[in-house]
Amino acid sequence: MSTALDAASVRLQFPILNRDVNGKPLVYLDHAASSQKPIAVIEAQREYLMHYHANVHRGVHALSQQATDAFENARGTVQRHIGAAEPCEVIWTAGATDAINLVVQSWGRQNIEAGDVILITRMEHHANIVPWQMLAKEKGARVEAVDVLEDGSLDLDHFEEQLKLHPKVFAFTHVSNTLGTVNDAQALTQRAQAAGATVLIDGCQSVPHMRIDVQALGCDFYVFSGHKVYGPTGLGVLYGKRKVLEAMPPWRGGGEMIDVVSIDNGTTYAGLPHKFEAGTPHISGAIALGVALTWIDGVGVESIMDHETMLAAHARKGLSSIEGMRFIGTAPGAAGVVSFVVDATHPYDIGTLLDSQGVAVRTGHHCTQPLMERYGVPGTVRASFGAYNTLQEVDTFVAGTVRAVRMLRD
Amino acid sequence: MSTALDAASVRLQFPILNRDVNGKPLVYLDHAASSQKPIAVIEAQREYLMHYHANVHRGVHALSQQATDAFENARGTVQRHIGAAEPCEVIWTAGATDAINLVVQSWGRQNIEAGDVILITRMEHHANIVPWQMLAKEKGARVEAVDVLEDGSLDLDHFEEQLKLHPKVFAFTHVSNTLGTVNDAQALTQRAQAAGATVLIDGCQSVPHMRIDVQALGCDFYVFSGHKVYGPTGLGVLYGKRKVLEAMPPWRGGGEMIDVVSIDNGTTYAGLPHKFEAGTPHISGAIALGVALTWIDGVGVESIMDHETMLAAHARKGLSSIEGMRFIGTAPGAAGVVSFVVDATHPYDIGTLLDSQGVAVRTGHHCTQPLMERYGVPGTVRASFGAYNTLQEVDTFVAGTVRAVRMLRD
Amino acid sequence: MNDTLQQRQNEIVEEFEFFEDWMEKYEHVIELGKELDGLAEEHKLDENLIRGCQSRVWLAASKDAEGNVQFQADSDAIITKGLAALMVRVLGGLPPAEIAQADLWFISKIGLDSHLSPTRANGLQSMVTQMKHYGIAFQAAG
Amino acid sequence: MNDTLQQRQNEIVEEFEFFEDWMEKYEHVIELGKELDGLAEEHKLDENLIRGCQSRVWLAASKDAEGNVQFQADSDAIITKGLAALMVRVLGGLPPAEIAQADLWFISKIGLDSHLSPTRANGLQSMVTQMKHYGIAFQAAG
Ligand SMILES: Cc1ncc(COP(=O)(O)O)c(C=O)c1O
Ligand SMILES: Cc1ncc(COP(=O)(O)O)c(C=O)c1O
Repeated sequence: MSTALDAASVRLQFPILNRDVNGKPLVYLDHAASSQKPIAVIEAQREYLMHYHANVHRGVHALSQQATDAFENARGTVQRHIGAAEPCEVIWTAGATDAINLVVQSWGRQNIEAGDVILITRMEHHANIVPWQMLAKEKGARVEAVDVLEDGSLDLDHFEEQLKLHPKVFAFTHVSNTLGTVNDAQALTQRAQAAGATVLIDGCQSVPHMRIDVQALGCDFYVFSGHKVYGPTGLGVLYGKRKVLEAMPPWRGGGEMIDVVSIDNGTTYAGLPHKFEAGTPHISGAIALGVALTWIDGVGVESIMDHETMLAAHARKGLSSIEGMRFIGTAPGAAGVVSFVVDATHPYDIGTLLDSQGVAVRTGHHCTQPLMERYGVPGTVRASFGAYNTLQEVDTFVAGTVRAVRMLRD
Repeated sequence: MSTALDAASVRLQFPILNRDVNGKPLVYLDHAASSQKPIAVIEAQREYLMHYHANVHRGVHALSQQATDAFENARGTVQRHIGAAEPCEVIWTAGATDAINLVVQSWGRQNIEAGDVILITRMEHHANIVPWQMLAKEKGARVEAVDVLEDGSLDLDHFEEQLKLHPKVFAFTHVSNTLGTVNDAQALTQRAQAAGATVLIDGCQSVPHMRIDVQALGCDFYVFSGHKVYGPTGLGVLYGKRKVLEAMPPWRGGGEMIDVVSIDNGTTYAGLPHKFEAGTPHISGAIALGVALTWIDGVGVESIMDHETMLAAHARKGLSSIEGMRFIGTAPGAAGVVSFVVDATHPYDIGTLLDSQGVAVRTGHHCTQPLMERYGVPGTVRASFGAYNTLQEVDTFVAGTVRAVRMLRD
Repeated sequence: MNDTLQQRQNEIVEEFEFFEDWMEKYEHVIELGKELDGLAEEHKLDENLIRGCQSRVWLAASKDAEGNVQFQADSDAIITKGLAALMVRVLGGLPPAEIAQADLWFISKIGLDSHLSPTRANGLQSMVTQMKHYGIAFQAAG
Repeated sequence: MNDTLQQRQNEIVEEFEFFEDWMEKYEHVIELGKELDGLAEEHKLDENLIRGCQSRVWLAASKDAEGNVQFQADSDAIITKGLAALMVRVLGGLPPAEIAQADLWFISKIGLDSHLSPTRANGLQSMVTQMKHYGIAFQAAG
C-alpha cells in the first residue's frame, strides 16, 4: 500500500489552481491533455534562464559546462526514473509524437518492407497511428489493428489472431488517453516479441501515473511527453535499447549528431545519444523534466495513481445517477480517466456548460478517431485527474454535469 | 541612422549578466551559440506556466482558449516580424535544425531525384549541410558547394559557375556564424531562382541582428532558432511560401496535423500551418518567442546591429596588436562576430584562459568543419556580440586574450 | 449602415442584458437553438456542411422574391445551433450587399465572441464567413 | 592503496596550493605541458590518438623491465598537454594492477576536475580511461 496523498498540500504547489475561470474557481480536469506544473518545475526553468543558460556541449567556458552538466544530469534522472540501463538509451525529442516519428522514419524505413504488417491497436492516439500509416504507404506495407472490446479492454483473442500475420512491429499504448484502460504491457510485449515483432510502447499516459521499468517490460522503444508528466512543453523522450538504437540510421542531420563533416569526403556520425539529437536541444526543458520526475518521485507515483483512481471511481459513482449516461471505457483497473456521452446531448454542449461553471474538461475525439468510430459516438466528454485534484472538485464536476444535462434536455 | 543603443540599460534586463564566473564578472561573448534572455522573455514563459497553461486547439474550456489565443498571436508576431504574407506561412519547429530537416525530408524527398544537384556554400553550418547530404545519398543526388574567398565572402564567380549545373535547390546562410559574413540574400535568391532553383535561407544569425523581410528577399524558405534571438530553447521557425508549403507532403504524423483518421479508410490531413505541426507544440516557447521578437523591436534591430558592429570593430582593433594574429573572416560589412587563430597557440588554450578570466568565448569548429578545412585551421576562437555587450567588456576580452597569448607563448 | 441590421443587433443585446451569469445566458442560447427549425435530415448535405472539429454546422441559403437572402442553419450541438439562430435572426432576409458588409458587433457585446474565435473548433466562425460569401455571391449573381 | 600513488598525488596538491588564482594555476599547467617530452611526430599515430572535439590527445604505453607501465602522452593544446603530464607523473612507472584501480582524487583537489568531465570536449577523460585500460590489459597479459 502506498501512503495516501495529501491533495491539499500538493495543490499548494500549483500556482495556476488559485485562479478563477468565468468567475468561478478553476477546476482543472484536463490532466490527460496536459498536466499543470508544480512551482519547482516552473522555477527550475526560470533559474536556468536567469543564471546559467548557455549552449551545451563543445563549450570550454564555465557557463556552457554548467549547462551541459545540468542537461546531462537530467538525462540520468530520466534513465533512472524509467529503469533504462544506460543514459545513452535516453534520447531527447520534441515530444512523444516526435519520438514515434523518429522511430518510424529511422527504424521503420530501415526495417519495414513491402508486404510487411505493422500492428497497432484500435485505441491508439493519432500519434501512434498516422506515422505508421505514412510509412506503410511509402513502403507498401499495411497497418493492422487489434480490436477493442466493449468495455475498452484489448481483445486478446484478436491480438493472438493478428500475431499470426507475423507483424514486424507492434506499437501500442500503455494506458489509453480516452478510455483509461491499462494494458498489460509486459505480457503484450513478450507475446509480440515471441512472434518476432519489435515493440514500441506509447507511455504518454502511463509515466504520469505508474512506476515504469523499461527493462522489466522488455520493450524495444518507450516514448513519453514532458508536458503530461508535470513537465515542460516542447520536450519528449525516446527510450530505446542500446543495440536497437545503434543499428538505426540517424534521422535529423545537423550539429551535435556528427563526428566529421566534409563536403568532399563525406560525413560520419556521432555515437549515442547524440546521433539522434541534431541541433541545439531544448536545454531548459530537459532540466525542467528532470525536476518534474524528481517531483513525482517525491510525492510517490503509487500514491498519485491510487489518488487518481479513487477520484475516478468517485466521479463514476456520481455521474451514474444521470439518465442516459454511457461511460466509454469501463475496463477494471482503469487509470484516472472518465469518458462518457449522455443520450440526446452533445459533448461540446456539456463541455461548454461545464466551462462556464469553471470546470475544464476535454470534449471531442481526443485524437483517437478510430475509437470514436468503434463506439459510434462523435466524441466524448473526458474528465482526467492528476495528483492535485480533490474529491470536492469531483463533486463540483458531477454537480455541474447534472446541471448541464438538465439544461440541455429540458 | 538608427539611434544609438544604450547597452547599460539593455544589460539591466539580463539577470544572468550579474553573475560571476571563476571569481570574475561574467563577460558573455558567445551570443552566436546562444543568446541570453531578457527578463521579459523569462517572465512571459513563467507567467504562462503559472497562470494559463493548457493544451492548445480543440479545447472548449477557457484556459485552452486563452493558451491557444496566445500561441496563435505569437505566430502572428513572427509573421509580422519577418514580413511573411500570412500567419499560416509560419510553422513552429523544434529549432532551425529541425526546420531544415523538415524541408529536406518533405520538400526534398518529393522533389530531388537521382542526378540532381543540391547547391550549398562552403560556409554553411552543419545543420545546412548534413540533412542535404543524407538526402543526396538516399536519392543518388549530389551536393555541390559555392567556394568562399580568402576574406570570407562568397565566391560569386564560382556561384555563377555552379548555377550552370542547374541546381534544384540552393540553400545558404544569410549570415555566417563563424565568419560574420553577411551574404546579399536578395541577390543570391534572385539569381538562383532565375536558374530554376528553390531557395532556402538559414537565418539563424541574421534574425538576431537584421530586419528581415522574407517577401522582399523572395526566398521559398527561411529558418531560424528561438534561442539565438533572445528567445526560448526548443523552438524554431520555418517560414515557407504558402504555395510551396501547400504542395509539400506532411513530415511528422500525429495529432493536430490530421483531418480524419481512420485505420480502415485512410487518413486525410489538415491545412496549413497544422499539417506540419504534429503533436502538442512547444506552447510556452512560442509565446516566449513572440515576446523576444517584440523585445527586439522595442530596442530596435538596426540599433542592435550598429552596436554589435561597433563592438566587433573595437575588438578587431584591439586584437590586431597581437603578433601572429590571424582573423578568419574579414569581409567588409561583417556582422558582430570576430573569429581568429594566433600562431603557435591552440584555440582551446586561449578559450580556457579567457574562461578563467570570466570571459566566455566559443572555440572549435563552430559546426562549420568545411570552413576549418578551407582555412586549414583546427578551429578558431570566436567572440560574438549581442545587444547587451559593452565596450568595456570588449576591452576585458582583448586584454585577456593578450595575456593568454603571452602565457602560452613564453 | 442598415437600420434593420443595427436594430436587430440592439434587440439581441437588450435581450441578453437581463442575464446575471453565464449559465443564464447559455440557457437562453439553448432555448434559441431548440426553437430554430433547423434543416430536415435530407437537407443536411455535405455541400451545406461546415465541419468544425467538435460540432458540425449546416448552412443553406436562398434568394427570396424580393432579392433578399434567406438562411437555414443547423448544428448537432445545441449551443452552436442557438448561436447560429442568432446569426440567422440578424442577417436573414437582408439584401446580399448588406450581408456581405455586415459588422456583427453584437456577438462580442453579449460576451459570446470566444465562440467565434477562429481557433474555436465549433465551426461558427466558418459559418459567419460562409454567410458573407453567400451575400457576395448573390450580389454578383444580381 | 599504493604509497607511491598517494605520495605523488599529495605532492601535486601541495604544489598547487601556492597558487592564488586560476591564471597562476594554468601558468603552472602550461609549464608542465611545455616540459613534457611528448611524442615525436612519427609516433603520433592514429592508434594512439584520442579525439576530443576540440583538442587531440596521443597516448602510448609500454611495459618496462620491472613489469611497470611507462606512458608517453602529448596533445596539440598545451593546457591539455600539461594535464596529461600530471597524469603521466602520477601513474607512470606503476604496476599495471595499481593503475587499473587508481583513484585519482588529486584532480578535483586542485580544482581542475572540470577538465576531466565526460562532457568536456578535450579528450582528457578518455585519456584517463585509456590509461586504466592499459593497466588492465598489461595485467591480463601477465
Ligand atoms: C548559421 C547557423 N545555422 C544553423 C544553426 C543551428 O541552429 P540550432 O542548433 O538552433 O538548430 C546555427 C546555430 O547553431 C547557426 O549558427
Ligand atoms: C496516449 C497518447 N499518445 C500520444 C500523445 C501525443 O503526445 P504529444 O502531443 O505530447 O506529442 C498523447 C497526448 O496527446 C497521448 O495521450
